[in-house]
Amino acid sequence: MSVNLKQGPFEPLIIAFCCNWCSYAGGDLAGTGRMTYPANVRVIRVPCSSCVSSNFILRAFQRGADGVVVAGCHPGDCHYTSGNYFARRRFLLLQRFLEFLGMEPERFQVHWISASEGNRFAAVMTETTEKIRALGPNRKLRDTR
Amino acid sequence: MKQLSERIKEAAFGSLSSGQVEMVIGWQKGPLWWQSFPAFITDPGETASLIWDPFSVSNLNKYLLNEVPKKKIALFLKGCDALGFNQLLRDGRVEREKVLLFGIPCDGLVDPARVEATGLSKGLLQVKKEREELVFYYKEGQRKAPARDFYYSKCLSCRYPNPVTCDEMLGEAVPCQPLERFANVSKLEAASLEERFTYWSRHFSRCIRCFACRNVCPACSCRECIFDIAEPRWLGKAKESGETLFYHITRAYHVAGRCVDCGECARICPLGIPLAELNRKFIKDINELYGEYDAGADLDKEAPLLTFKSDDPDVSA
Amino acid sequence: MKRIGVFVCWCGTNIANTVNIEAVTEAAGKMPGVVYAGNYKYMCSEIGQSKIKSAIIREKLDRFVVASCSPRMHESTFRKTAAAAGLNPYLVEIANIREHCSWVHKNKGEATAKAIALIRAAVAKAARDKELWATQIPVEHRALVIGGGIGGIQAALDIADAGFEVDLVERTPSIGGHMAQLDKTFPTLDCSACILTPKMGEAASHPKITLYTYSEVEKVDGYVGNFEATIRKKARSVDLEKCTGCGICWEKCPSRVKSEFDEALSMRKAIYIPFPQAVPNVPVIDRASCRWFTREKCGICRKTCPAGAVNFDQEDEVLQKKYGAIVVATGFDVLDLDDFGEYSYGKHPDVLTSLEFERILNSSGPTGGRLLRPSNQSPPKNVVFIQCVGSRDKSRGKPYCSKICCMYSAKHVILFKEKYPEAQAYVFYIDIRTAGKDFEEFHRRAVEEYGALYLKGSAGKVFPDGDKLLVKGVDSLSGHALEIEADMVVLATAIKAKSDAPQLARLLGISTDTHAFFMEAHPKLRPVEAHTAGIFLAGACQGPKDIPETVSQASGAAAKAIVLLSKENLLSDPCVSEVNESLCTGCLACIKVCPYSAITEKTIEEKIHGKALQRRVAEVNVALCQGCGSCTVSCRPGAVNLKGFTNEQIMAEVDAICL
Amino acid sequence: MKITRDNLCSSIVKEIAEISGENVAGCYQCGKCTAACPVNTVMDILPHQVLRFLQLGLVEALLNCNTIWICASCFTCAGRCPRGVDLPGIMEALRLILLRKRGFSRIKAGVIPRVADKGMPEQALVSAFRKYTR
Repeated sequence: MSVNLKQGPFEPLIIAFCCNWCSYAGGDLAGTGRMTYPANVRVIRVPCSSCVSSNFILRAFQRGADGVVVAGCHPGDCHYTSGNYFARRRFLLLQRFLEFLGMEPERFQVHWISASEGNRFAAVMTETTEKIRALGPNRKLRDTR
Repeated sequence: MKQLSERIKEAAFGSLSSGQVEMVIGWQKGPLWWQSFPAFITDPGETASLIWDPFSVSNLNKYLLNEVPKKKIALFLKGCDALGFNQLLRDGRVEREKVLLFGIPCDGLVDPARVEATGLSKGLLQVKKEREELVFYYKEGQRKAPARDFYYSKCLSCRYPNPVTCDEMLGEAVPCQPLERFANVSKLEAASLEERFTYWSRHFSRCIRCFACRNVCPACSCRECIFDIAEPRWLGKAKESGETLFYHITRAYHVAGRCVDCGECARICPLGIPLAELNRKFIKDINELYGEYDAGADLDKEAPLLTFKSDDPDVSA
Repeated sequence: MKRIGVFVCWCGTNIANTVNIEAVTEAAGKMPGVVYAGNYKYMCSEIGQSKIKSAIIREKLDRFVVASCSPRMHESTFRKTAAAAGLNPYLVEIANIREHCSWVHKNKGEATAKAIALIRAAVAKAARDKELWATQIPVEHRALVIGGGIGGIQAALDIADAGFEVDLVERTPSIGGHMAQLDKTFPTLDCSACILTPKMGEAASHPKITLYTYSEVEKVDGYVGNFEATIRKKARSVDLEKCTGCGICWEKCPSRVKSEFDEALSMRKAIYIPFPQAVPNVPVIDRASCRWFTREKCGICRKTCPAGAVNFDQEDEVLQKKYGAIVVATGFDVLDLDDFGEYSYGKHPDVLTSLEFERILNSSGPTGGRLLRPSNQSPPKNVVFIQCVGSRDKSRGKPYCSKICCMYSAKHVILFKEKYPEAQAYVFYIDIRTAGKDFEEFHRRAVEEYGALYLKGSAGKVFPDGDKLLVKGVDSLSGHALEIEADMVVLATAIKAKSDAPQLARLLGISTDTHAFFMEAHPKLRPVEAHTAGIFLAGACQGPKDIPETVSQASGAAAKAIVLLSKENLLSDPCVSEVNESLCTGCLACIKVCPYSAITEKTIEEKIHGKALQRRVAEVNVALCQGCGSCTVSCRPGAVNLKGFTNEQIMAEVDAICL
Repeated sequence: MKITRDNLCSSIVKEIAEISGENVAGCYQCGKCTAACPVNTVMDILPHQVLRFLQLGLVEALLNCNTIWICASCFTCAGRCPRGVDLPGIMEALRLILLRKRGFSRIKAGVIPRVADKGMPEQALVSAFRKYTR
């Protein structure tokens, strides 16, 4: 939580859950191609977007994340054939539900980024960071302890 | 009503005395006018104490989880309970052949709070239903009022007043006149983000995390609930708005696509948090995004979160 | 208490320039459970690894974190390091502070802070790592090759020559693919059929190869070493065993349909072999156009067949077979030119695609090899070749280079000029790409020896002008807009992925790139493997390719398949799901989301209050599970957990990374 | 502009090929000739364009340009051409065609300064004769 508590202008903390086969590899490609994006983004590697539980997303918000991104293979391209199709349903419902509770929809985003889309990875992370920066800190779901 | 009570007694007596079941779960009258408690009867001689009245709201399904593995049980199901039973069945939590189901058509049950609100509760001894009216009995006499005025809101929007499943139906089917069940969800959806947040924070801030909403829910039937598990400790113990929100989001999310919309969560909540609206938001979204699905009723359809179509609506912004 | 070691890699200057190594090492040393933190210039080097090994022994480390490049790069390296030092290889975590940190951030302070957070998460995860053990899974010593073009044939031959059974599945009635359609091949001008047909024959007669022509793969289950494929042998309506290929049936058949093999430039019969050298040389009845099947009349083929081979009652046959490896060699399609109205393709018979032109040049083609204008059967004097039709066109076609057009257009020029030395060839090109052995020389021959006029630029419009075609183009070198009167126009049409490639990819569980070509596991280092273990790629299904490249890739894929098939057992990845039976409620939602049918139901017995009771729970087949973790999310109480990525671990990572 | 087979193989194109002994098809238009030419700044058609015009059969423009007269026959272009095209020979051929049409008129050898006599390519001298007869 130190990110938000330190002095100076607000710097959002973005947690990105990336599937190993597409999006994490896309992140690697962004690195290989030296495409810069804000250091606010921190990636957690998971095998598949379907392996990301809402529990982890909510937990990240509770622990101080200002935005959470889940990134997986494009629908139809899942390394595990169908994982992201399930994930797509799970996350669309979660997204709409969070909005229903009054959370800014921008805070939880899902993106499909393939292993060849390093530039897209960087662009998505940059854009997300800027959006969240504009929104300000997440106060709605975070623990106050 | 009376007739139905008699039939319940007969059914219970018959199934117990014939040895068909070892236990009957039904309702018994408590000491106060609004009290109708679950009753667990193993002696045919005690079946006379079973009742059916406008307060027999408790869903008896979940008692099966503790009782069924040991013996065969007879159970009384209202329309909403039958949906819940089907969900338990789908979740593999009950074995159909170990349960004898008596169906009870039910056009609605009385919310004691509504009786209180009208002031009719003062000196009230007993409430009975006669056709479309409630009869309130006092020392000094009786008063009548239209029954529907006192029904639980969940009953007013009930779409399955007649059980969708049972072994024997007791009583005649009742007509179904549900109010629009998504009215409140739609109203909230139309509100601004901040209004919604204020609305829910106000409600959630009162939550004491008693877990009654979970305990009563026929879709919440895990052997050990995620909220109780110590390692990993998913839900902290502290009174903390983030934790409360985690609880409510996760509870509703876990029953998404499985909630039968019986409304028990909201009814049971001691603090009056409109929990059913959370479930209905999911139901409404699922219906809109993936096609109509009625958990507990659509037995031939796959649960919406356990299937997909390749052309489902996208989630990526 | 855990004894965790953290090893920070400088990666030369790749990490050290942007991340303050000393600060990171110091911070790592203070993380919970960390008893040692060190750094070195190249952790993956021999010296770096021996530093890790000696630290494991010296500091009694029971697990460690390497902060270095992507785990996709060196996770396996450091796991081996762990094993060499006597640690279970799954007690290693990687913090990616290069690709995900030093290479993408410029501010040293920010990058250092982020590197520390990433290491903190890896340390938290490592603290919850458990020893995992790979299990042995047996290998089925048979390969499936999908696609019977030159790539599939070559792969099948190589695998079969290594002594393994191969099933070669081809969708059309004959193997041969696009190469069978070609007249000559660049840059040597060998006759395509002359070099292909011996290979086709060899494949057909090879004792280890079984051909399934007119067949399709419908379903593939299983995993590396143990695939199970469902193959549908479509009803040929002709008995493969009885037929002698005498040809009486198709001579007599009264139904005429456009020949797919001749690119619709000629007619074939309803009972037909696609081309004279077809393998097997057994006809097939195209039921959609056969009079017997459409009107229940005729039956001439059955009546005339001297071998009694025609069988109208034949039904599709569905086979299920097990394979250890799969080679995908499904080839390519030619771009549809509907969006390219400016070339008058489809409106004027003298405007052809290159593949159609190829058929016209071919002596077994619709004209018997006589190159005449389709409109009036007269010899063409001026032929305009237009390259990059749909290639390198990101608005209406494909943004990539189709790679083979420069060369085959040069070939077409030469073949045309060989037939008509006095005629003139014009070639519109954007760039000439002749990277390949003897390719540039071949192209220059077309220009210098055969006098083709190469015009740098494209043609903007082709339209009929009297009995000719007027081509409006540009020569951007001289800056002149040009008009050329042509007798024929040949369009070097882009090649594209098979239109059903995405479906096949889904069926196989492999991925496709943005253009629906199958994705290789690594563009440089693993170019013949798909991402899914045990599946290999050959030929143009992976990207535009010419024949020599396709053959090389096919042999490469075959070699990879042989490596796999020659093993008795494979070690399975131990990062699979497991069920905590005491938590499992038995709802079996996990079964529904599992893409590998790896979860089944089982009944367990347990004692409750002294009474034995049965209940159902989920069970994971570790050989089938591929470790996606979808089941873990479907499980509400968290009874299913993915080893190596447990709920506890991911949660700990979240907690640590947010600190 | 219409391009026809007749233009491409017109008699004058053939004549140029005959005089110069060069196959202009050998040129792939890399432009090195122009890049190397010391007098390209004052030419109206650049050296590589001369070849391109010939490839396209556009001889008329070449016969009317100043380039062929400005060309000093220094052979830098030919020396650097990756395709071995003798562009000075082609320039010479073009000049020759014009001169032949116009009739002979040589410069007198005595007019040539002595210094030019040493180390100068013969063809440069020859072309100088041609040029100064205009």
